[in-house]
Amino acid sequence: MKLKSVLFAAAAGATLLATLAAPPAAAQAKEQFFPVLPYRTGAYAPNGVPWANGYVDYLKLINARDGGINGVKITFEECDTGYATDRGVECYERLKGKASGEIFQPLSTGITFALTSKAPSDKNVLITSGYGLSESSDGLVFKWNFPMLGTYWSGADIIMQHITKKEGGSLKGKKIALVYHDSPYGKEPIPLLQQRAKLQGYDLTLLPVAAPGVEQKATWLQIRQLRPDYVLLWGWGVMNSAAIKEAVATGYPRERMYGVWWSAGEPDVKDVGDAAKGYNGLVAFGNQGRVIDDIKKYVHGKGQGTGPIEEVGQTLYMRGMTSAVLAVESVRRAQERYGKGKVMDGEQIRWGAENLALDDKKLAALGLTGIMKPLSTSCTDHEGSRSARIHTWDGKAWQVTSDWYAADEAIIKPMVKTAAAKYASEKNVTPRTPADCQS
Amino acid sequence: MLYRENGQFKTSYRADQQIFPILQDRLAILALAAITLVGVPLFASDYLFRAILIPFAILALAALGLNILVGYCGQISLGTGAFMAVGAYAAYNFVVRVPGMPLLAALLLGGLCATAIGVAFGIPSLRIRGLYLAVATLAAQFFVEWAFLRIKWLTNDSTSGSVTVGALSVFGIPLDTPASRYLLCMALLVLFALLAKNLVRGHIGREWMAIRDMDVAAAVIGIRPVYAKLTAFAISSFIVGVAGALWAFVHLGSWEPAAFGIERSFQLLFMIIIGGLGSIMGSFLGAAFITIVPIVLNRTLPLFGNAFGVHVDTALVSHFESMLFGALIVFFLIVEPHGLARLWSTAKEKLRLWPFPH
Amino acid sequence: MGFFLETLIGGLMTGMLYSLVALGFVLIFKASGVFNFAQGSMVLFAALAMARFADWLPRWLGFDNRLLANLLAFVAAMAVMVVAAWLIERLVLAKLVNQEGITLLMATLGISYFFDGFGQTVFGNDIYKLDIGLPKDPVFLFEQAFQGGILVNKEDLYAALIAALLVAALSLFFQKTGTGRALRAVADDHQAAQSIGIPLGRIWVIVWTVAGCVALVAGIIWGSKLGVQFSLSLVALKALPVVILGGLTSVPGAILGGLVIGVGEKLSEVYIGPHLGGGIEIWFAYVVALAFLLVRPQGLFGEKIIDRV
Amino acid sequence: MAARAAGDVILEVRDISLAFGGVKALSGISFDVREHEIRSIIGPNGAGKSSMLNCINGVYQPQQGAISLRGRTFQHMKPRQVAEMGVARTFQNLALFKGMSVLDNIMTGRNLKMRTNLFQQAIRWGAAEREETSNRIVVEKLIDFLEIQAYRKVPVGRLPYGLQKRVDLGRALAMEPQVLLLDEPMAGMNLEEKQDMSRFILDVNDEFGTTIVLIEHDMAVVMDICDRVVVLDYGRKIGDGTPDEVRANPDVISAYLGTAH
Repeated sequence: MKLKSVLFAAAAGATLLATLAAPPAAAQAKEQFFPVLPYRTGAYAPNGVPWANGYVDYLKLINARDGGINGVKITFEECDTGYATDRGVECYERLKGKASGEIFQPLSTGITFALTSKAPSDKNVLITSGYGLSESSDGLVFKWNFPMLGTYWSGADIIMQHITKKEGGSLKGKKIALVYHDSPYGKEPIPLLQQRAKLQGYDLTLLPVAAPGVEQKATWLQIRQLRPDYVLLWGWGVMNSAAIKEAVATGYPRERMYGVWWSAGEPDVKDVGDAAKGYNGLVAFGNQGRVIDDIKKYVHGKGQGTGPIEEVGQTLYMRGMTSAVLAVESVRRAQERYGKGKVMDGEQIRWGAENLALDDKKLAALGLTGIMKPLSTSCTDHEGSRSARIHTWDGKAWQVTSDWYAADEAIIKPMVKTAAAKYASEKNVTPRTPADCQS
Repeated sequence: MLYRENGQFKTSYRADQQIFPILQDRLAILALAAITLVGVPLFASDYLFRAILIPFAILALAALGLNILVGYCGQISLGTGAFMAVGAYAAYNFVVRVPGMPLLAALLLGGLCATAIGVAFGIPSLRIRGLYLAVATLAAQFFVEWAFLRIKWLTNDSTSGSVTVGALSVFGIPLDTPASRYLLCMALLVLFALLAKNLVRGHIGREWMAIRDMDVAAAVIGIRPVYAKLTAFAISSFIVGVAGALWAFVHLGSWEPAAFGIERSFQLLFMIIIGGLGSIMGSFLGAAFITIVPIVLNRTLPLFGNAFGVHVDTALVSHFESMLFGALIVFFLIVEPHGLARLWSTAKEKLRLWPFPH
Repeated sequence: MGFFLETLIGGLMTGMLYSLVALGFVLIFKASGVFNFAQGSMVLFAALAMARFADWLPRWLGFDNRLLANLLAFVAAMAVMVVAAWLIERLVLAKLVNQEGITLLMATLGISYFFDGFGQTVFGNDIYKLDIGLPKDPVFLFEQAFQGGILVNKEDLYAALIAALLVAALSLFFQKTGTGRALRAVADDHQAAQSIGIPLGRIWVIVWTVAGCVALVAGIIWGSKLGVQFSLSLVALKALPVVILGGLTSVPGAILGGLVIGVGEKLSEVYIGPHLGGGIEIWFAYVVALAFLLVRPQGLFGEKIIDRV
Repeated sequence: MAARAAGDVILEVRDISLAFGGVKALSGISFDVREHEIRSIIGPNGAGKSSMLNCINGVYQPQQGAISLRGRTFQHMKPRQVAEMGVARTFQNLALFKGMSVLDNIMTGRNLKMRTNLFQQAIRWGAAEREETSNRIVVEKLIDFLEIQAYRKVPVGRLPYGLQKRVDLGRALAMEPQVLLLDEPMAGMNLEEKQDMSRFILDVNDEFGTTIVLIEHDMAVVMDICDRVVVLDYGRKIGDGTPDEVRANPDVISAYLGTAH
């Protein structure tokens, strides 16, 4: 009897193994596969979910509205990373076999680090819009990384520009405090802020908050004692709302707080409500445009919406949607060179991503006017566009309260060069020369 | 009929003391070795290697180390992730700071550093028992995680605290294909499993188990608790450290302290519970189980969902996963405290009698 | 000076919450010898239940009154926790009677994973607002004595008060009532307790219910502070050093330990932290507890263990 | 029972006092044990018999008094030292290693005799293997002696009580002790098992020439097999001498025998 069950178990196990060993189904003709690495679970789910919904909705839109990219249908599959590096790697390994060359957007600096060393050999493109390694904007070293629409260094730089402007041009002797998520993500902006501190003569205080960032009382007591002129917030998930609440509790003026784009979304303020009024954050795109209506019409209208419809147009949703735009457009661009209506492979997509030229005309055609700034990548610059605005929470919604800023190349470029060089030597990567860019 | 040991008489104690006293087992294990080391590399797909086989091999190694401490010596540790992290970052430092440091040497040195830390955090076990110790080991977990985030020197001044390693090679053979990496991990796994097996069936192993089962009696017959416990901590964290280094170098290639968080510690603990405490075999089974189940769920659940017209999204899958694990842990603790390993041996018992029960 | 006092007070108020959660650990450990690792997940689970019911009930029953909603939600969540406690006793503890502590600890690890998965499947995994009307704005004391005055976070103050009340109530319940005495009897010796006719099963259900209630209150407090979301399950980790510091079996130990750790980690973060680069809160408490255990393996008030052979 | 040639003192306990918190377990106990004799400690429950052994073993540290073993005197002893000086011990309520087989339990008794280091054991080839085998031979002899050949590979947990007691004895004998402390070796045995056990004890005493200190409840057995008796009551020594002397001692009668009958 027991033997039977054991044998049965063995058999079951064998079949399972068989299913695993079976090579993942290769993409059919005329289908471009897009892997999706969201996190709808874990401590960061509240922020991960809207991003993922925006990403997926746009892919759905392209199929529903345009019937794919020049007729090439889009297929996609999700694999939940839970914001954990190793699960991210596992998901990457699982999905990468599905097509010859894909675009991965892990939405996690940690996972990005891990994939950066794998993507090149697998010929997979890594688009990290608004996160990832700041130095990876140097396309000569990071052939397969595309930190489009601004890295953390660009973000930090823009915030500092804005603050400088508010202070009438000089930050000499001012006190700036950075409250950051104690992880590679949170640490990314530090070098730039230090660099600018040297140039502008403000003094910078670093206040790390242990992940996930629920306990910040001590941090904010220090801030209360220090009385900095501005507090920069580099948090993610619960850490953001916790920080704002502590700020309320210690009576630090929200008007003097500036969050990176990951710290200035709806989930961060929605359950703080009025108390968060005056809190500022970066935003890299607008939320009014034809594409929004299209998504409501073609996707949610047909009951295909991934999340609740109210979410469409929210900050993190838009970040996800624009990330999808970048992915789709990279493929479209590649098709322009390698044949419209064909399925693109890794090398081709990479070329597309490296030669993006989204001018106002193209953006208008895509219904992205007022949402995205024009963006054009090259093999020396994988970032494309490094501009953003400040928006402010009025207790109900985010209101844009500044014009567009562009990050200061003069400061960032050299930092990128040195950092990229260090990376190249560590991983013994031989940088491309501008000459062999056209390969 | 096939699986009979009668007729196989042991003529020497030595013969009786070998790892697999039964002929069929020896043959089976040889066959298995042949398959894993020769067959698999020939036929497995890249995906199979990188998503399943390599993680399995490395985690099995870590579980093996943890099992020595928890399963054999009875000293529960919730800080395994920390020791893996030490192994990984130590190995990394040796590689970047010592020019021309060979990979294997770096791995082993990483292991040695883990040993040092392990022993340091093992010292409380001489005063603290059971649950108190379990909680105390969390100190290691959190402290080490913090240290690698904060102390720049340990991460070679990388601004972000996360580090990467370049191309790997062993004895001049580049590890560029998944197969080669898999072989490296497997080779190490087999090697350490063999050494560990020898230890646990040698007298140090008996001393560990004596401490685990009845420490006072053990002391009375002349076993030094200090020595037994600290050796257990040392050897355990050495193996765990090497596993950590492998995880970082071979599997991730680029990592941050979060890769060795408390979740990892729990995961390994689950592996040895499900696999079987105090069993080398168990470490393997447990690791296999915990690496494979989530993937199976991810692949099958949505299909089931569609079959019944329910949309199963990724969130539901991973929630279900943690539910399942939770339930399984409890199930095993209640029904089969010795885990899969025991099920395995009962299966063999049955097989001996088959096809004539009793 | 003023700053020191602020930190101290802040620490005490946080500490009070730790004490509350620690008490959950201690009660369960005394009564069933289980080191309940699932405490944190219970906090999350209870908070989720509360938040969601407060949101759902008005819609189902069609009324609009925050207070009423909260009250009903509290009752509903409580009921859920009772059921959970009962199930845990039936399906897990009853099957693991007289097992070693480590086994039980691992079992609760399993339970906690189950709670996390189940809770989020049923109640969702977004961030939920839980408003029980705690004031958020700070108050300033002794403004004349210290420049800037001493800041006290009202919300924390109320939270600490609630926690203190519950702690007091539980201690009383444990010391005075008949059930409390029965609990202590069980704690001292299972067999003996059974032999004089104390039904172990029921006692365990009761303790786990109490622990569930503690979790619920802690969940509400933290939930209204941080919003109800997954991370709540991690706050309980901070109560672990409290428990080993205070001694697994001691109610006063839990309370005192909580305050000590609360104050200790805040002071350390503020005064030592900057020199070590900050963020030391997370391990400092553990190291303190560990160092202390080396001197007194049974914790502040725990009983000394004598080997009998 | 023929009185054996009593040798010179091998173990002497002088003025031992032990207390847990306020509770006095032992107060001012002194007695000696001669080489090759069977010495027994008797007394009602809670008289402090086991505590006495625990002091000799170094499990408890007495607050005052000294123990001299084969000429060397100690205030505090570590269990390890005691073991190295050839004192073995069985336990009142079995302290076997539940998770291990009979063979391994007894092999563990050989741990002091095994000298190979970790690395030799890890590789196992050569020295470690030889050592393992040589000790295995000794253990197998004991297994034959105790007539438990059939149970070699059985986990001790599965054995009946009587056999477990034998394994306990076997583990102690594996240490090849000069002095063997037996803590109620016959507690909870039926008559037959008791007789077996007595036989084993006597054989050990004869064949291996082991000195035996025996704690026992069962007066009958004690009086039969042992040479001299110490009587404890509430941590005090109330009698010491040959079985007959002790039988005659009025304190003993009132304190112990009185209650026994």
